[in-house]
Amino acid sequence: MSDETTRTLAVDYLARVEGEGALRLVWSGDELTDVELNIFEPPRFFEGFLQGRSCLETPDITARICGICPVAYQMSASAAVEDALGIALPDPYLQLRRVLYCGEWIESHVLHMLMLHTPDFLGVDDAMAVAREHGDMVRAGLKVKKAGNDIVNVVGGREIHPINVRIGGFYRLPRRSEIDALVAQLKEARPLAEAMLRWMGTFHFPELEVDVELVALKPEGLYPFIEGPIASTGGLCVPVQEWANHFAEEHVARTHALHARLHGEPYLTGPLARFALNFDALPADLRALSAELGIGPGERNPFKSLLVRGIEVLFALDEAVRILEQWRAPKEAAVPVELKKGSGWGVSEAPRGTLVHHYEVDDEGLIKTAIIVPPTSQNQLAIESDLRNLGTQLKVLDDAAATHRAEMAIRNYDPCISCATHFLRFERVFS
Amino acid sequence: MNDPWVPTPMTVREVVRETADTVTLTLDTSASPFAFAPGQFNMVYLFGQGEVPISISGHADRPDELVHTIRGVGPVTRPMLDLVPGDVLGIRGPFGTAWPVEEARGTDVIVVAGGIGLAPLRPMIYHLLANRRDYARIVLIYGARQPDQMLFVDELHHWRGRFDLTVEVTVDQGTEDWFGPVGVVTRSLARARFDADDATVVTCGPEVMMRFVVHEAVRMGVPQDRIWASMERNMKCAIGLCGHCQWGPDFVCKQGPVYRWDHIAHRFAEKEL
Amino acid sequence: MHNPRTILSHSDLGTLFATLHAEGRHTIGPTVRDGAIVYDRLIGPDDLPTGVVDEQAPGRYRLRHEGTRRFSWSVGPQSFKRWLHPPELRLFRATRTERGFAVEKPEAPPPLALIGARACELAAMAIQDRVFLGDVVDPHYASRRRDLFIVAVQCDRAASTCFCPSMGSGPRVSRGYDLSLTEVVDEAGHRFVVEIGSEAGRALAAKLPLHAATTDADAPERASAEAEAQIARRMPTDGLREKLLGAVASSNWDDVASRCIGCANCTLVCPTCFCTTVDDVTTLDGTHERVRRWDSCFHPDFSYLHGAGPVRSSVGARYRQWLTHKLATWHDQFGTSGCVGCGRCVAWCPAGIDIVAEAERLAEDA
Amino acid sequence: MRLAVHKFASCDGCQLSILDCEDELLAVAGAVDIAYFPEASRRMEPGPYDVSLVEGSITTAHDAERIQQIRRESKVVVTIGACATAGGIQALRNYADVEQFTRAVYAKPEFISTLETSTPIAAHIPVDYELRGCPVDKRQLLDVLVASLHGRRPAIPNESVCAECKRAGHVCVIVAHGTPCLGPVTHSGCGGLCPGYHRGCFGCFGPSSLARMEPMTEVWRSLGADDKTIDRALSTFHVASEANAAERARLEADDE
Ligand SMILES: Cc1cc2nc3c(=O)[nH]c(=O)nc-3n(C[C@H](O)[C@H](O)[C@H](O)COP(=O)(O)OP(=O)(O)OC[C@H]3O[C@@H](n4cnc5c(N)ncnc54)[C@H](O)[C@@H]3O)c2cc1C
Ligand code: SF4
Ligand code: SF4
Ligand code: SF4
Repeated sequence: MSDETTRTLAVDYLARVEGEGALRLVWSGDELTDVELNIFEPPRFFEGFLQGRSCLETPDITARICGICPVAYQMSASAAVEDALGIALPDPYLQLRRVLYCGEWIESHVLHMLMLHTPDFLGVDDAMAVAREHGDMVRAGLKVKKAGNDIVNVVGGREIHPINVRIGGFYRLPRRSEIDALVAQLKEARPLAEAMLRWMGTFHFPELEVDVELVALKPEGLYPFIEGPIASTGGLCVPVQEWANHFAEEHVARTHALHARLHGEPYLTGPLARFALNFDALPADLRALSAELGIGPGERNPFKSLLVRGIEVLFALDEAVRILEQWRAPKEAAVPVELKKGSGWGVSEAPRGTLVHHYEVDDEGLIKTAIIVPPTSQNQLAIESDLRNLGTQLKVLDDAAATHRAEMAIRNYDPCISCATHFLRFERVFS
Repeated sequence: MNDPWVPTPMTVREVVRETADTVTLTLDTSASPFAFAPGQFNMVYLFGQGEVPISISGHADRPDELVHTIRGVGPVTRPMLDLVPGDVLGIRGPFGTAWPVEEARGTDVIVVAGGIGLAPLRPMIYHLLANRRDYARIVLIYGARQPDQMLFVDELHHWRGRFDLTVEVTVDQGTEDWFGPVGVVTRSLARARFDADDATVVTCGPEVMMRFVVHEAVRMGVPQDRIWASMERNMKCAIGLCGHCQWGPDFVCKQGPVYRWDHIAHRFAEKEL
Repeated sequence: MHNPRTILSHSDLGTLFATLHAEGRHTIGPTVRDGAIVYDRLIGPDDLPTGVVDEQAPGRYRLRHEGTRRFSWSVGPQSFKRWLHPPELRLFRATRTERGFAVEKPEAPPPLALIGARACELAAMAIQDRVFLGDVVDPHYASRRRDLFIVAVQCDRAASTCFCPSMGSGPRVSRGYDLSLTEVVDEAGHRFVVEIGSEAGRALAAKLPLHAATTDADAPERASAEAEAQIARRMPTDGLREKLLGAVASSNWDDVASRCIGCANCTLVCPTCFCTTVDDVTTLDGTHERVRRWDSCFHPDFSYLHGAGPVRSSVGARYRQWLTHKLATWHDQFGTSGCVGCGRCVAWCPAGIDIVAEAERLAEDA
Repeated sequence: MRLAVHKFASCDGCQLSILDCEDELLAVAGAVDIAYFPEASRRMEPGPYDVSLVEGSITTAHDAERIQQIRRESKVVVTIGACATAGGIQALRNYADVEQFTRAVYAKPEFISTLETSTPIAAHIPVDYELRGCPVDKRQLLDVLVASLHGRRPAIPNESVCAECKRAGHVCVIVAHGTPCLGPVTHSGCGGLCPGYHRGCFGCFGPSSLARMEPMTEVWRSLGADDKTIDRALSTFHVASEANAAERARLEADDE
């Protein structure tokens, strides 16, 4: 312990998260007085330089906000632009976008579960160390991850920053032979994913309870990817176009990023929220498996988001197969797009939570204003709140264990700092 | 079918460090004798690294060994500096044209080399000395950038001691312990005594050097068809299939590297050909 | 060779494929993909283009639907080169042994049948034969070429980019094939006049349901005449080699360089360009592979020399290499022009630079 | 071989490419000592390193110092991706007023160390190899690792995307579809991805050294692209590379 009265825990560089962040916890005596998740990743000003660009460029440009979930950016961006231009995409295109999204969920979730989060539960540094003890599981997980990546490869062209998403549809539709090979690969990955999840179900999960409202998309009878409306455990249910009436981004002086609040309060998005709000939309076998693993719509322990991600991986594998097996290619790869003045909202479920895009475009289709609200900035307050709730647990641990536990709590959210720092307004703090 | 793309493994028997960046490797070819003509080159393959054209620098009448002198300049040649006896290189060859040992019979032979260019000329010198009576005066002019970059120092020393051979060694930049001439090879050439209209000039070195050497030789009265130069071009195959070494109508790997000057004088003058 | 012409009816095309397949061959031929006619592995006649014609101009190529013919188009972006001289090929694989290495050569490819080769394709193959089967035989080309079966097609239509007559390479298919087809569509039906060009062709023909050609017997000549009549483009071949070699210092090279992107497309689509480079790759386990792949004299590293950089560093010099090699120095190397007048380099140059126009201007210059 | 992976301003995509080598990852981890790779491991060992992969561009004063330190600690520095090799899309700020981008009130101005520019790593330190791409091609990335392991020169051919398209058998989208494409002036590495998906290349591997921009602009104009469109095409992930900047300046001068 560093001091009689003050104890500070600091992690200068958070490992196994995407991007650069730091953590600082300060106790005065028994009281946890300061919880700071510092994001020192430099800002990249995306919203700034989107102004004046063609709205048709948004899938390519905004993808570069984040290399972990580029599909999410492409999906929310194209939905927002299509909303602005008054384009209603026919079903086959929407279905194919769902498939693409399945790929990203699988890839991103397995990356997080296996390579970023599992080491915490096993008390080792990284996935390579996990592989030493549990080589079979890691190899199985990598196969599943690859299956996810290959969906994005085939439908999107490449796994990071796909090139095939376009306002109005796609550039090229997948060929039947490509689809068949993919389906076979997904089916092969399915039992591996289940085995991995069951193994993770045996981990020890520390106690913790999320005490903020949960927010996710909640379409009728469908586990959500790109379908609205936005709902919350507090009863909110509004179309995305009304986002600004209920949510607000604010600059909080003490911390260093924009925080989004729902009706003035912190809230949480992501797997736990999706699961809570859409449990009924999951197929029966996955509901049963959830019960076996001891999780259900009432689950609020963020450490168990690991298991929820596992359920979502299985869902995404099955969903991609289901769609691809009955998918019939439309005649053209995209619907016609006409540039005109407008304003539009797009929202989708990134692996880490809801991702909101809003654009105003002029009559040449050039962007006048852009607002992008990524999940990590929405979740930052909730993460800090978790850390505060962990306070008593941490107090009794020694520095190393406490630091580790706190890091682990942050990694529960798979925070994506690259996403969080696209902001226009930003500042940097050295901890 | 014998595959001309596939190298034959050969074992390094001896390694001599010539300078800081140059080694001479002797490969053992006693199992299958290796015949070549002075001036020819091989494609030398270093496992896992790549393959480069390298002239043969040993005796043409010793088929049980194959000698290469290699300057380490890039990713393939630099690791070759670290080879030790027992290591294995892949060899394809020999390729290309040879120095005019027959045509030069009975004439004065002036050998002008710059830098690593002495390596491909050494088999020629060996031949001249082994058949000394077939040739009239023999002059070797060798220029190196600095004294410590000189190849085959002992051998040069030995040759210099012979009465039947004139050796002129010059450096671009002298050092304190250098007592020899300082200056470009053309100056040594201009000073050399030989019978210009019955001489054969052979030269190998950087293109600019060869340009000046030929210019000087012609000025001194050597006929253009008695001057020979060795060219360097990018080569990936050495069998006329990859196209890289094209120089006008020629594949330097086949019609070259050794050329008679009157055949290439006009081409040599063209830029970026 | 006694060469009676016979007829294969359109509905029997499948038998042609089946017969070739029965010999263990892969059938490679034209098919429509991504808005162009490309050569690919074909399962059967359904994969062939149907009722598709092309329109070509410098830097432009479009397909259009018309009629029901299978072969009424001119050459597309690819040539059969990619099947005989593949764009990427493993030369060998080497594994480390105790002190040295052991070499393992690639497997021989399956025998191929090329379907739909036109006169210029055959001429280009004959040129590559000289390159790869000359004093040094490239075993990779040889193994693909040796067992090749060629079903040629008589052109009955030419693109605006074609200039085979001035290169003496077409449009009439006259040699270098096993079977040749001339497509005829009229009130009497859809059929092909078959000519036999080799013993292998005769043997195969014996297995096909052919019947005697009567009125159609001169269809091949008529088709070629029709195609030839459409060809206006002419390469000024008279004394061209000497003229181009004399124009080494012409300012026209700079002029064309100002329009040339330097992208290498002309060389990469040309059916006779043969240049390659090698990549040395090692896998994690230390196995080494030497991979040969198409290269181009337009790439700066093509002429890279240690210490000096590229010999041909300017685009003008690189363009000059391409054009003089094709039309002039090729004669010195292989006793023939390197151009067969297929027009691919004209159509597939994104900047629409036209080898014929450039050659004309340079020839005038000389 | 001790490997380090460092991050500067970027999206993480290029370093993620390492974790995306699912088939090879464990073998790589077995062959290479991954000493510093925060995105993947809590184990963060200090230098020296044999090979440092550097992702991202320099946008803060602190980062400008950090990269010097990395150079000192690393035998070989390989920059990976458009941000590290060319400044990335965030280099758009180099052509705008950063004040305008950052029109916010800062609580602690002394900490606001965002530079006015986003610059490539090579503008700060000597770099041994550059891997282009937004993101890098994972086969090339793997080859750099394997090549370093075996002391071989990585196979990073210097060609245009056209060469890759032609070898892959893709149909040229300019000629056959009239689609504007930057492939002819873009560095190879992606395998001709976009044309293979029927779209024009938008230059995510940046201009190749054989790029001749003027005739490329003429081709785009002939396909109906206006100068604003061309300007935008030249100002994405490689906005700060010399060839693009020069051509944009030329277009602007033409306008006046
Ligand atoms: C006929 C002939 C005989 C020769 N004889 C000898 C001899 O006896 N002794 C001797 O020492 N040398 C000799 N050389 C020269 C020798 O072949 C070269 O020094 C050697 O090829 C260098 O290869 P490298 O791979 O080590 O380095 P580099 O030449 O630096 O690079 C290897 C290859 O990488 C490619 N490359 C492309 N762009 C670049 C770039 N920007 N930077 C680096 N590489 C690039 C080139 O294709 C190059 O061939 C001879 C050359 C020829 C043609
Ligand atoms: S040079 Fe042009 S026209 Fe001649 S064969 Fe080659 S691609 Fe065809
Ligand atoms: S034109 Fe160029 S690429 Fe084609 S064969 Fe000649 S040198 Fe090779
Ligand atoms: S084609 Fe161009 S934009 Fe597309 S991936 Fe390749 S380099 Fe990037």
